[in-house]
Amino acid sequence: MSQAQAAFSPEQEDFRTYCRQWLLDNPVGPAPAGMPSGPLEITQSEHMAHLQRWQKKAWEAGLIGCDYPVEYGGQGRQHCQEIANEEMSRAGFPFLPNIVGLGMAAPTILHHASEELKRELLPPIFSGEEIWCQGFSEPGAGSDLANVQATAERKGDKWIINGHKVWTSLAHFSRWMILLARTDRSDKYKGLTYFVAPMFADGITISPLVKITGESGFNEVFFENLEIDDRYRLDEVGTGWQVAMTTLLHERGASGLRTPEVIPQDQGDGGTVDARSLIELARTAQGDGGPAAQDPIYRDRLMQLLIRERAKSAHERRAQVPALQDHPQRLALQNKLLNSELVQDSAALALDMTGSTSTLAQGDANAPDGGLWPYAYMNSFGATIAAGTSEIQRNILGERVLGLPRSK
Amino acid sequence: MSQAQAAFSPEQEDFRTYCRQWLLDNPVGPAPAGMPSGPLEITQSEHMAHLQRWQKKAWEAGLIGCDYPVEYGGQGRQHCQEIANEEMSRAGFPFLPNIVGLGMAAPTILHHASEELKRELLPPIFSGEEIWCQGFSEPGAGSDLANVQATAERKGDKWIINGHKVWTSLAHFSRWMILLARTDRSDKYKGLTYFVAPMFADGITISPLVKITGESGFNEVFFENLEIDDRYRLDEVGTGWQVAMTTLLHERGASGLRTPEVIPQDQGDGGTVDARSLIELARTAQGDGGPAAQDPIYRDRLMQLLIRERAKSAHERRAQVPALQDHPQRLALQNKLLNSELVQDSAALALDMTGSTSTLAQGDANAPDGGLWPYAYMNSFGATIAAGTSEIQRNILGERVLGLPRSK
Amino acid sequence: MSELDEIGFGEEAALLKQQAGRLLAERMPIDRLHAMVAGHDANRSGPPPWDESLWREMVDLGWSALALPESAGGIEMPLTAIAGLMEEIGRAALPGPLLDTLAVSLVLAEVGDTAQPAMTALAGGDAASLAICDRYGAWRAEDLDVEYRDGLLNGRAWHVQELSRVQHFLVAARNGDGLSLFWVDASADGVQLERDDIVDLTRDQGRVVFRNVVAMPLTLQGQSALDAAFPAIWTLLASEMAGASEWLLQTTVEYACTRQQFDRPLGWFQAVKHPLVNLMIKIDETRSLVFEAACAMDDGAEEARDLAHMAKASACDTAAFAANRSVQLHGGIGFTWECFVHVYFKRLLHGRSLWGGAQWHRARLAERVIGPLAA
Amino acid sequence: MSELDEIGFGEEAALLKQQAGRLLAERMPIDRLHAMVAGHDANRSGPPPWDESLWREMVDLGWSALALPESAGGIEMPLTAIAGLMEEIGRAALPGPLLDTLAVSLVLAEVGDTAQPAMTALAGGDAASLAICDRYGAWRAEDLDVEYRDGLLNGRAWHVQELSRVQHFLVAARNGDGLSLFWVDASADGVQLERDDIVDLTRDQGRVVFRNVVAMPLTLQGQSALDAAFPAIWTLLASEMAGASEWLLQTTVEYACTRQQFDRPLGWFQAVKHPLVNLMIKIDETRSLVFEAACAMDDGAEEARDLAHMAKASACDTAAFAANRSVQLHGGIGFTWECFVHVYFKRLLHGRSLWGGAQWHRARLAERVIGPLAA
Repeated sequence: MSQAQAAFSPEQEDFRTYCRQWLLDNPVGPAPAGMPSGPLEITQSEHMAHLQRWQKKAWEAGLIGCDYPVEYGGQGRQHCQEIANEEMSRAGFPFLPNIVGLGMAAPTILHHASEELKRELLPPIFSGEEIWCQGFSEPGAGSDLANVQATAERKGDKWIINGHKVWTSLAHFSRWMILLARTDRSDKYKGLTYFVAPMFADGITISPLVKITGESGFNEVFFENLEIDDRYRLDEVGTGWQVAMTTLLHERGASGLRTPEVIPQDQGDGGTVDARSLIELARTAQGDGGPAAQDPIYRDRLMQLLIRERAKSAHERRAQVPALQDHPQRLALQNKLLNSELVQDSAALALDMTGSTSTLAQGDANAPDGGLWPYAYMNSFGATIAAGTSEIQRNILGERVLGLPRSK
Repeated sequence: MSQAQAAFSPEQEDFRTYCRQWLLDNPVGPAPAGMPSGPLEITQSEHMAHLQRWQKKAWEAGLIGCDYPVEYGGQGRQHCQEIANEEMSRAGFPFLPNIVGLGMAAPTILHHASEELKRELLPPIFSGEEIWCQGFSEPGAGSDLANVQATAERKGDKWIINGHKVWTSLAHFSRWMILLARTDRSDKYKGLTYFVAPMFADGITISPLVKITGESGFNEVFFENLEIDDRYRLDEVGTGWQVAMTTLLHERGASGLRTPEVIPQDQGDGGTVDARSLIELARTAQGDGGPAAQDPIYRDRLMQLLIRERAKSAHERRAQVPALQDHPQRLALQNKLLNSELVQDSAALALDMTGSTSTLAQGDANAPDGGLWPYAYMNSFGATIAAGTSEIQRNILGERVLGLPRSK
Repeated sequence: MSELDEIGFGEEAALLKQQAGRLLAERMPIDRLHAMVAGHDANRSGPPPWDESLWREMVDLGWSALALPESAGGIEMPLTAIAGLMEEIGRAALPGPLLDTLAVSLVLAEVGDTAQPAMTALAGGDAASLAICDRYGAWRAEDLDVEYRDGLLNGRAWHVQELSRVQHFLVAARNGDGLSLFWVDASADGVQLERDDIVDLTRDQGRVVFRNVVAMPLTLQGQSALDAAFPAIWTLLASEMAGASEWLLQTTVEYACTRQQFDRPLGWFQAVKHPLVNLMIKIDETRSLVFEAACAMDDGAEEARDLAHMAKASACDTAAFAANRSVQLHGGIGFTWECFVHVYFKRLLHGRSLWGGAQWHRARLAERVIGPLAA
Repeated sequence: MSELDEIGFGEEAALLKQQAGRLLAERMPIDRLHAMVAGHDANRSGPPPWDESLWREMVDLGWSALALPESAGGIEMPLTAIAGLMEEIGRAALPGPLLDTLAVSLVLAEVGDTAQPAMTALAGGDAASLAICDRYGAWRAEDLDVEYRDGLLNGRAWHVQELSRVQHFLVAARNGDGLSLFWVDASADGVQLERDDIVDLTRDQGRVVFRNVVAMPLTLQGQSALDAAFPAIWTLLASEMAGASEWLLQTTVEYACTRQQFDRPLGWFQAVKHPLVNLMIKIDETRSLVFEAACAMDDGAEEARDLAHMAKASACDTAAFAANRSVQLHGGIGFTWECFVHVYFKRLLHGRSLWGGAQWHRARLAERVIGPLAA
């Protein structure tokens, strides 16, 4: 038994046994054709419906949201979500479509919403019945998130929302949005307030944006006098920036509360962007002069990526040993940057290794791994740009962890 | 005949023939033992004297300063210095010790000094009889050069200098210093004035600094009430910053007036930091498992450096074709950055290739190429730091060539 | 053959480059190009769109005959001048078979007399493309899928550029132990075109299938004709890629000067400024090597082949860096079709793998400079 | 053997690391170390200086016996704990034979009964070093300069660390077709020490020359004993290098927070901030791999050897980057002995090439993970 497993509590071990059994008893049937590779790539209702069905089943079985209190749709467990995640991932369970709801909205609601809202909004997030999207970014507010210009004007017990949000993944499937809006022009940071906005109300126009890949996947959302109730405000007026920080902390995976998620496993079919898939690819891929796996330069580059990948998973164990760290957030805050750049660099290596065949698109019969790699490379920029670009991540790490002076 | 040579004028061709003949007629005899690899590494008077003798001979023959007017010790030629440089380099002529005088002081004096000073100071620069040093940097004025705190206070026809300069190469051999001093505290840039300071006067203390290599090579210079005549001021009071820009323009090799210099040629003895030497090194160097020249990874890295090096020399031809450039300074301003980083990366590669033997110091009988490489690597930081760090060079390129907003 | 000036890039070359820059900016500005190619990407049926009338105009200007010998009715400009033109083609990301027709001309010029009819067709304004690669994009005799036997070609040529935009193919086929070259009309009996579905929106790539196609070898020494012509071809492609990379640089610089974040233009931040400078440095490396290589070829200098490997290796690395950083530094908008960066991004990734990637060219260079790898 | 806690790094390990950090900060702060080693560098005669009394104290604390089996009078701490200690040694750039004595212990533990006398010597407080390398730093039987024949050792062992600071050498010699290991006293007849003149100011490296030295093999299976012990040795060295890299990071961060240029602290500039962050990321990569590798070894996990290759490869790259950037970001002062960065710079460059560089370790890892390279 490895030490990593020995570190789990008896409750966790029991829960793992339960999860494993449930997953055995509930095998996932065949999926509709053309399933996307992740939640942000969902474009067809049929795919969404399939994934929502399975999320609901897993929630009913207690595998999703299990570390949340019972009254909010959880199970009141401790540190069990990571177990459920591991088991679902291992079992090849379908990925959970409600990614914004689970990873961003739920923890924010838990920390900042009224008791009434928690009881109302959290259970359908876990069950997957209500899909969520995020309304932070705007044309003029990307890295400079606090520059949000969408306004919320108070009118009695209501707020009137006007403005323009962009890069809104899943907007067309969503029932709710977490929304950052300006309630005061006189102060950049203290002039923001955080709401949850019903996407089913009048005054909302959703218009798809084409991604670099040519696929549509996210949207622009225009608000024109959308009226929302004051009860949909989270925390106080003017505290939107602080509330948004809670959201981002969880999005970047830097919090203690684990997000329910299924990591697609490499099933030897080259469907995942990881070192193992790359090594498999290298056994057949070639530009000129034999497979990449027999080329010392590619072997070296493959090992460089494998080492980065393995170090990233090794961080998890070391993060639990205070004596082996200099700063409590030092590893956690690297998470997003490491993941996103590793995927980008891995896909880039795959393009190099596949040479001329890297020109072939998804759908071309001769494309290596079905054309995964050029699309993985293009999509990788989503992760190095969204939720704080890699440049912003480096500012954060330099300032919060190393204590260097703020660049802005 | 290659096109590059076809671009020379008849005067240049005649001059080349003359140089070549003179160099044939005046073979350089054996040098004293332990000669350093460049002017900034000279520590012993015997070496300096040897080099000064040869500089003087070449000047008398008209090979040094030849593009300067006759009345300042030159020959009044046009674009002939590059010919002399090429021929001296090719002939293996000793390097010119008066590097600061030739490369920085002379052009600055030419552009900014009085007629009287030009006639007085320039000839002994070219002859090498008077060695120069540079007094710009201070403990608090490195990259932020304009932050100079050494003061010059006017007292009648004199100036009283007080302050502390650092990284002053050749100070202990120098008769003159180009000196940037503060004459006005109220304006950072307009408060600077440029002088030439006699190093033989009272009020100067020179104290050696130990370089990273363990060698002494440059110095701290302390001024305590040094009195200098107002005639040693260049240009107007308060224009020191502009005058210093002339100096730096020439130091960075970005001006049209070619500095007299001898580039040490690779004589197949591995004495130079260039791709050819690296390739020779690779034929014998090994960590484990055969010479680096038979290792595909090292071959690839060697070719990457060779390509950078060859591109750098190819810049010279393209720089002469306006139709193939987008900005007149775009190539010239890259010069210092390209050179210094190429040397650093080349030395680093040599350390990798030589594996365990890279631990051996200069003087160890088993050190590859006599221990050149670890010292070349350490010394390379001189070039990536001095005369505007690589970071500052990138600011300059981004701002002046690409037109990006100023970072400071 | 026009006279070379002293430095290798004369007035005629400068005028050609200027003319090309003006024509393309006017006739195929990026918004027009984007509208044209974006429409196709949605359904991907039929050949990818291009502006054939602009191509005819370029042919009338003589561009497609620039690399043909004067003796064959061509213009025989110095390679430096043609490389200058290709830089402008790259800057415009222009779809069309110019590079390929030039490449075919360069090979034909090495073939000799038997190539005369083919050269006459090109001098008359036809377009052609190389059909020489195996499924991995290489062109060694032993790996080719196309075989010549008993007067007939059979097999499949892969990674053929501008598939449906050309009238002729220069085909490489195994012939006994060697590699022979053939001139085949796109409309000949037994020739079938299979289109690849590719990422690049500006090119038209596919396979040419030969089924008992009647053909006569242009030359039995196909490998040496290709070897002799490829340095010039790599140089032209490298120049095209440098031009496209320069467009990305300038476009990203412009965005960085206008886009404000944290009350500053993006380009004020060193995290944006320094990568852009690094990109400029890489582009200049490629451009100088392209010019030096072209000069060396015009001079017949021995170093020409080394320099061509350097130019293409450099172009590949520059292209990869340009594509990567220009999307990243554009931020969210760079990830969408709201800006045009993606067109160049895809075009450069394609060019990078065409006729040898960076690593392949460096390995060839190493063989020449260091010596062969011991087996 | 002490009990492992659940996660692999127990209270005892934490205390050891803390104790070491405190002791070294007090007894060998960098200004003291610098004064000590700087004096030597001026003339380079005699052995490089170190603090032998501090070493005796470390021996008394049991540190040199941490990797010895309890059965041999050792302490047999988990490797995770020893790696934690080595991180502190690296942070202090401490001269002395701790790493080498631990390395010898690890090999001896693989040898078996015949190693008992040697282990007893170490348990008694003696220091030892590996004398196993050829002139290129490798240790394959066929390349070794030292040969064993007729009961006598002859030849030269290269790159022996801590040459004059140890009482014993663990010697590898060719013995017929194989590699045998020997235990030789530094003072034995026929043993001669030749000091290297090295760049690193904190180590004492040289060659051990054997002239008809009477010896008996500890084991004929020397290669497999070395193979079995090296993963742990690489891990300890990697940990030491991570500690030294961390010192450079923290020191450079501190400088960047205080040094002002353009009326801002240096660290305000992204051109300074981002490289420091990149360095932190690389250090963390090394540290996590070190810990994971040590855990795997303590567990006897199959992945241990892979992880050790990863840890040392990572440590080498981290060290190179740390050394380079900390000098550069210190600017002028970093280029002098006015600050202490150069001591770590040199120590890290040395460690980088010791017992396999990054590329070598990745090639070994590739053989295990991908499979061997076809000949």
